[in-house]
Amino acid sequence: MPETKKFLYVNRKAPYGTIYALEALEVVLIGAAFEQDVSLAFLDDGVYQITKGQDTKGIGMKNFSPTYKALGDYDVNKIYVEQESLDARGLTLDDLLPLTWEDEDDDWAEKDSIKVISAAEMAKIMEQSDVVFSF
Amino acid sequence: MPETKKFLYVNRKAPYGTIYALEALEVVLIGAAFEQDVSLAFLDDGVYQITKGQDTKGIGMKNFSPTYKALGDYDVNKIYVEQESLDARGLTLDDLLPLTWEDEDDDWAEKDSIKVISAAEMAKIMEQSDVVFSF
Amino acid sequence: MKFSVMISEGPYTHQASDTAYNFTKAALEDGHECFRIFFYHDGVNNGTRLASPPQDDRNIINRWSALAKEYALDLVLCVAAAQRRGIADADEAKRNGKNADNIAPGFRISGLGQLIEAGIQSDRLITFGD
Amino acid sequence: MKFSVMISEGPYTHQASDTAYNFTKAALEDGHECFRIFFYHDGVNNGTRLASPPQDDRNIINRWSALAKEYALDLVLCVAAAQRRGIADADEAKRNGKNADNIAPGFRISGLGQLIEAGIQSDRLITFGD
Amino acid sequence: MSQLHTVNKSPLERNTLESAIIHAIKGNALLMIEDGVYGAMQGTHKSAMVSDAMDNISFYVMGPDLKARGIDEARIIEGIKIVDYSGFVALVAEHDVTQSWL
Amino acid sequence: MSQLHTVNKSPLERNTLESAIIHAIKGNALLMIEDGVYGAMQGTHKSAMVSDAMDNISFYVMGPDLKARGIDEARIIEGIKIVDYSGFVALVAEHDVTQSWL
Repeated sequence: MPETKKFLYVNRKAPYGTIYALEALEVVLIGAAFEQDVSLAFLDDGVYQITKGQDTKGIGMKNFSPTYKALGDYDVNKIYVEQESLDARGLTLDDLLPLTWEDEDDDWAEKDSIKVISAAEMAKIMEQSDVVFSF
Repeated sequence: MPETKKFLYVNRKAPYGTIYALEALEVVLIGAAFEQDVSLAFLDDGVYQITKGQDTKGIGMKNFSPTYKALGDYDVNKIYVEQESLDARGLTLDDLLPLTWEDEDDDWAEKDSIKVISAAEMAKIMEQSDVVFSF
Repeated sequence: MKFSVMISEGPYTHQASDTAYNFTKAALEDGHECFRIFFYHDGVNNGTRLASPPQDDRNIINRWSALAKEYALDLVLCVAAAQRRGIADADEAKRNGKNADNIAPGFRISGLGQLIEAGIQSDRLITFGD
Repeated sequence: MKFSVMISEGPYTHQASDTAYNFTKAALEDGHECFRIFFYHDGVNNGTRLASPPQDDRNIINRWSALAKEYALDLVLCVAAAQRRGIADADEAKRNGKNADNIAPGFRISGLGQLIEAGIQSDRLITFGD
Repeated sequence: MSQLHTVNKSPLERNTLESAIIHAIKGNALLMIEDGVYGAMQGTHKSAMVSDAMDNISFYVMGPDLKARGIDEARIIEGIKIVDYSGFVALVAEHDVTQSWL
Repeated sequence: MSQLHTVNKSPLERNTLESAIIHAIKGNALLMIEDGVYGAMQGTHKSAMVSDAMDNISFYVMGPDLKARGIDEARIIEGIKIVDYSGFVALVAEHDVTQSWL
């Protein structure tokens, strides 16, 4: 195995209308077992994936949004959400799921996984990645 | 069989990147045998379907643009192209295939099938249709 | 009122088949008639019996087959689209020299004329796609 | 240089599989190595042997099988995506109680870990989709 | 003749909502379904486009799709009516022709 | 690190070209493929967006996709380089990471 790589999962599509969000999440969960340096990016319509209050009973599909809350348990805790994408959609951090993780090195303190960043910062994170998975 | 219906085929997607343009054309050809009142609408990226000079050898796909020229022989001769869609793409009528038909009632005179119309006129044609096929 | 439905995308990847199903079920329950459901483009992939979706998810193909049985629906897969994408019934498989078929119960394969006929015979035609 | 490719769309409907093929062929001809081609989402539909496209069109599935044979390529269909969409090999068919399979020569079905591994082991990973 | 337009994509990603609005005639109806329901939200970069069109077009949005996406009814642009699948069927029946903006 | 962005959709239909441009850093490359090649044309409503970004980004476009769509090289925005599949492979090899804007 080579040294650890920086994996970036880029999520740009809304949930339910297409399956890309769900199947991207399935990759992230499997990928968590491989001990790479994992980050998730939510931008453009991808920010809709992690909004609160999803209830899919009426459309007969499975609500997979609770699974995002389990990401912290898989040591997936670098979740970048783009400010400009939220703004364009009339959303704020309060509209998003409270995604957290427990920091082993800080007496298991619960910390926020989501970092809201600018498009310019997002661009840097993209460029500093070794592998970009696009869905 | 009920009386003749006004069929409108709406083409809004570019060719080759997806198959919708080609498979829409296949419906039009089959539909021509049913003696309905047929019109084709090309708007948004759909105007790219009927541009001149397509040569698909380099991408290994079939060039189906010559088939549009055969539409006149199938009595499909009401082809509406939206001016605003051409303008937004830097295109003019000169960039489009010369689609024609021969008018049986006018000593087989060759006439243009394409009518370039405004978005407002396109809206009226849509509303006056009995059946709209969307691709 | 007599409806027909065209479905242009395959199961699971796009919501089109789900919305078409929920729409058709509601129409039938409200007393409307369904002349035909026509599967075109990737829509033909709704007609495979080889899918095994996760247990906790809906089974889109079985759902169509069951609705077809309950209401005697005419579920038609376009033959040209099905050939491109690898959906075959026993006849098609034989004709094309294939050693297996994969069509699901309640579906049949036929030509594009069936779509045109649906447009002519139905009071309303509605398309669900990408 | 060692490449891997992810293909997210099925054959014919989107150009993704065509572009991926032309890209992969050029890379191999230019002397690069291909670690793996991973088919995800509707991409698994590239792995059916039941397709019969028109004679005057390219055969996307056979083209992949032939390229795999020529260059010993590893063509992997994601098992979860394949189950949803009805692509099965003999083992999968048996396991899921199906009476037929439809996988094409040169393809194999495996887990998502194969994609992650491709990301780790390859110098470059490139995705073709919608 | 009266026409129903359906839009199933987010207006922040694709041009279909805009194109449907441009091609709707006074008195037409427009129903947002699937990812199209994001077009019904207040405060987005596309909300004004919808509000401005309300003089001419009657807007509807699929309730089950809103709920699935966690969009509270309070966030919907005023004047857009929420329907269920049965309401969708009724809209199709009430209008002479339905056009799907794909 | 250097990054290659690929865009495969028409900028008149989707937001991917715009989003890719916004997220490209000075010195990055952007390759238009498939329906993305319409973004390389002069005189469209999106041409200025591309021209304005050329100080920061090196633009490339797939020749075989241009030809397929009947786009003459003379219609391409000045400064965009035309490549074939082998050139595409070279671009991927030359850049540390490739991001597909889907």
